[in-house]
Amino acid sequence: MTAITPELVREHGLNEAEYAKVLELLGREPSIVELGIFSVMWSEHCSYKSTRLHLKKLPTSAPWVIQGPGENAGVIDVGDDDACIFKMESHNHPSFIEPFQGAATGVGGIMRDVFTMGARPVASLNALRFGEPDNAKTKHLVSGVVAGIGSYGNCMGVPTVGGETNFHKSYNGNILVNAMCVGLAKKDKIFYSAAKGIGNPVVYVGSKTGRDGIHGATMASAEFNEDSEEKRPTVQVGDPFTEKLLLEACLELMNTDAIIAIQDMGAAGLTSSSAEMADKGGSGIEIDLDMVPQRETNLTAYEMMLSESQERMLMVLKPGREGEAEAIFKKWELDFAIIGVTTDTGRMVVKHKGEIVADMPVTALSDAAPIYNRPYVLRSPAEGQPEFDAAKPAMDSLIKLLGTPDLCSKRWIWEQYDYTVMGDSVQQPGGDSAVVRIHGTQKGLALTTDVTPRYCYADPREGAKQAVAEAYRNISAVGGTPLALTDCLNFSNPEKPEAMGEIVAGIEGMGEACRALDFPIVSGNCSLYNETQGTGILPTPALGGVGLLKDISKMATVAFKRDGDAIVLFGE
Amino acid sequence: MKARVFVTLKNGVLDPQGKAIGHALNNLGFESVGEVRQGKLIEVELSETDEDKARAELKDMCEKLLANTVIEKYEIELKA
Amino acid sequence: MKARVFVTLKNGVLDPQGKAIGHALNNLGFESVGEVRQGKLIEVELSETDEDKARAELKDMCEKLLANTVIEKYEIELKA
Amino acid sequence: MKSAVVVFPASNCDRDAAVALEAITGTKPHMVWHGDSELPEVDLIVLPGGFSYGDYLRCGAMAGQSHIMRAVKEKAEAGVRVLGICNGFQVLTETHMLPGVLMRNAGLKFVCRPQALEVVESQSDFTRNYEAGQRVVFPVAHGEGNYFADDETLDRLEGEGRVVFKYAKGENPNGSARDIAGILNEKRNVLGLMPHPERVCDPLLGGTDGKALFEGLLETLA
Ligand SMILES: Nc1ncnc2c1ncn2[C@@H]1O[C@H](COP(=O)(O)OP(=O)(O)O)[C@@H](O)[C@H]1O
Repeated sequence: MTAITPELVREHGLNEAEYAKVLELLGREPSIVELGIFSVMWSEHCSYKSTRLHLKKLPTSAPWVIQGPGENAGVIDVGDDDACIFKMESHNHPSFIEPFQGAATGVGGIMRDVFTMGARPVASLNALRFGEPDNAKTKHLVSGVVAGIGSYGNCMGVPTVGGETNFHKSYNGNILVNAMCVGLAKKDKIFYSAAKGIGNPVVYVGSKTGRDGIHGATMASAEFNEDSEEKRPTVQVGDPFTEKLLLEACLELMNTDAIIAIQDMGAAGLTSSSAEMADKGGSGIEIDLDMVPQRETNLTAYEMMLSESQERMLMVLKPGREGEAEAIFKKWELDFAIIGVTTDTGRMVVKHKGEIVADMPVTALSDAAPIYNRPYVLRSPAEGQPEFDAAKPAMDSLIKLLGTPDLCSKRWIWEQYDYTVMGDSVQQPGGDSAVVRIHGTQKGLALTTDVTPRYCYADPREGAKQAVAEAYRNISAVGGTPLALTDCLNFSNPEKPEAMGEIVAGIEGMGEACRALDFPIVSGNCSLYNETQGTGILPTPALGGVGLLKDISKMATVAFKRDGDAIVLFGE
Repeated sequence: MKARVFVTLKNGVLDPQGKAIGHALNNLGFESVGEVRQGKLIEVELSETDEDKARAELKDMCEKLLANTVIEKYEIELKA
Repeated sequence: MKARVFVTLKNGVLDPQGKAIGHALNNLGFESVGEVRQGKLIEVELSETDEDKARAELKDMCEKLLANTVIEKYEIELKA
Repeated sequence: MKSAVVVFPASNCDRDAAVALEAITGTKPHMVWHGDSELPEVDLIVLPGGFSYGDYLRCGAMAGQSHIMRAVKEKAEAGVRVLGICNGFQVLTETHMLPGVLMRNAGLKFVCRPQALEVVESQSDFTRNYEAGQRVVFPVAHGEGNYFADDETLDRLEGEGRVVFKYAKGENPNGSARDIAGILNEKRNVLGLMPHPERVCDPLLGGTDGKALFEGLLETLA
């Protein structure tokens, strides 16, 4: 038994009050595995402890919203039997350390979120923020990130149809890589993650588990690591080939009615997927780690529960349907293992080598997770002078503007992405929104990502409103009806009142604009602590918007069509 | 002087390429094949003639460019 | 038994990747770097214990899959 | 005209090819799994684009070893038309059904763009509905389309009228030898090309220049 010292607790990111709560919930000292589980489930990333209170201020419903935030992705009704499933997610830190693999696995993760709900991914977008172009690292980061996104998306055969790219010194040491995936499913064929029922088999599919990306505490890691000569990497290598097989196998199984619940293993893989599925199903879950397919020898229970190996899924099947499901995964040459069962105990029980290594109430990981109302100060809009001089000839300013990295052509980026695969990209990169035809129909989805961090820096509230409005306009400009948004809230350290103020103002501003436009937020994620050496990034609440064109033959594009056509400017 | 630099994934890091190659070799009937790992082989011609200096320089190249030591390790082999 | 297979481009076949690496190294200030070529290193674990048999098998793997002999050559290194 | 589209693990233009074939020929193609060892009786076999086996090791290398490719080879020898697009072209060179290899793009980057081509040769079942010298635009989307063969092979290909498509002068996207975009085998029943004709069969997708290829096949094989 590993002794749980205060130091170990701190290294797991739990403060004193949080650890006291753990002791109270368990009624005893946790095992090291349990400590690891609490550590990830109560992390900012999984629990949204700094933002949960404020996220409630966002509008999330509308008559066309089928599923708002809370599932793997949001779902909206796009007419007839069609549902559109989409989400955006950040992969900032890994992409800074290893731009190619970090960005690639970011794309892989968001695609799993979408196809785990039964959708075939039909489009990807990416919102990127880099440091100054002449910063020594920027070039390497840009080319690595773009190549990584391309490599994963292209191999998956999902067109990458749009995005945005900005450069600013505040991202020199902390780039932002936000990937959005959009999928389509039939309305009556949407899959959720609630592990309902008792005695149903819990099934693991996809790749084997290895020692990938186990953050946790350095000390605990050292103790549990066999080969200490190599520091354990915290960046995963993506395997788009396996993910493509996983996509096809999942969709094939979803054509049957064998699945009760399904969830991808994202951050904190087995831990968060099993805990969240049990929580949503109001059930308990028991898993036996000896059954988990393993890539390496001597994996400990701690490592298996915290591993972030990619390209894995957890499902609950109807009893008796295991054989049918297994045959499909075998055909696609993927691992398939029954690793547990749903129970009525309301507890999450983890066994390893015949011993119980964790046994805790499921609600301890969800409802009981900490929520903070962190102190914040709302600052007044930044003072400053515009850089351009109105007295100068307009042409000079225009030429200067066109030469800025934010406004220059992004063709160099999108030409590295296959934006024509799947044969439905009816409006390709370069316009206000991308338009992807709903396969086999005359309908199209208008897709865009937007936020202008400079505005958000000048005034977090107005900047966030502007981002919502811009997404709305970009969709309208191609002839789409704006329907819903996903978001990726990239901010700095919530423990600093100034930064927390940016978060609060940003969320409130977004909420206000969304309500005014009837443009709800149906999914999203928060990425906090984006700072280097005490300096935060510009507040960057990135938005991904989805709209519908009922008839793509009426689509508008940016290109001027004919000599002699009138040019009209409208709006204020 | 000529050098060979081998850049491979660290132990424990998933190697999708190696995995797929191993699979394919098994399917081709090479049953004695176990784990396969794929890495890079970089051959470098150096005008430097001092072996120690060359080795130090190559190490520097690996750290700066040839390998990303977050996930990769490297090995240097010199031939006179 | 463990084997290393080196797959490299034949002489005369252009290697843009190697060239790009060489360029990047020069730009980083490694002036003594001349030509750079990039190839593949494939590490194979074999249950075969007879060295001659293993070598023959590896040769077969190279011809069938590991190298495309139109542009690539290969070299096999065995470690007991 | 009956056709088949072979599906390898991580093929991803199989649907695109099937949609184009059905739209033009009026018949749904058979989708054939890579692990099968037999092909249905068809007039045309399509090896679609994608990243078979993740493009690991070398593009098309592992797909080239699949069961179904033995059957494809036999059919090709018996005269059945075979069309390899993008990854399909790579598979055809890896199985030596077409000479040469497709190497990494000279620019080292994946490139996706509408690409101007010159139809060099209209004397084939695949290009009979084009005119020699005609300029067409097909999208390219590949990371390894840089065609390479020794000079002797290149001379032979050109001399025998087997270079069917070339990238338009000055617009070579990948460093391909002699701007080669697509070639025929000796018997002229197997075509491999990097650009995607199946992605330009619908006016909404930026053109219909690819239609003539499938229509030509339909006229030959109907
Ligand atoms: N990272 C990226 N990935 C894909 N497409 C991008 C990316 N960055 C920019 N684009 C595309 O380039 C075009 C111009 O982008 P942007 O300058 O943001 O346009 P706008 O200012 O009109 O919104 C858009 O079509 C956009 O989708």
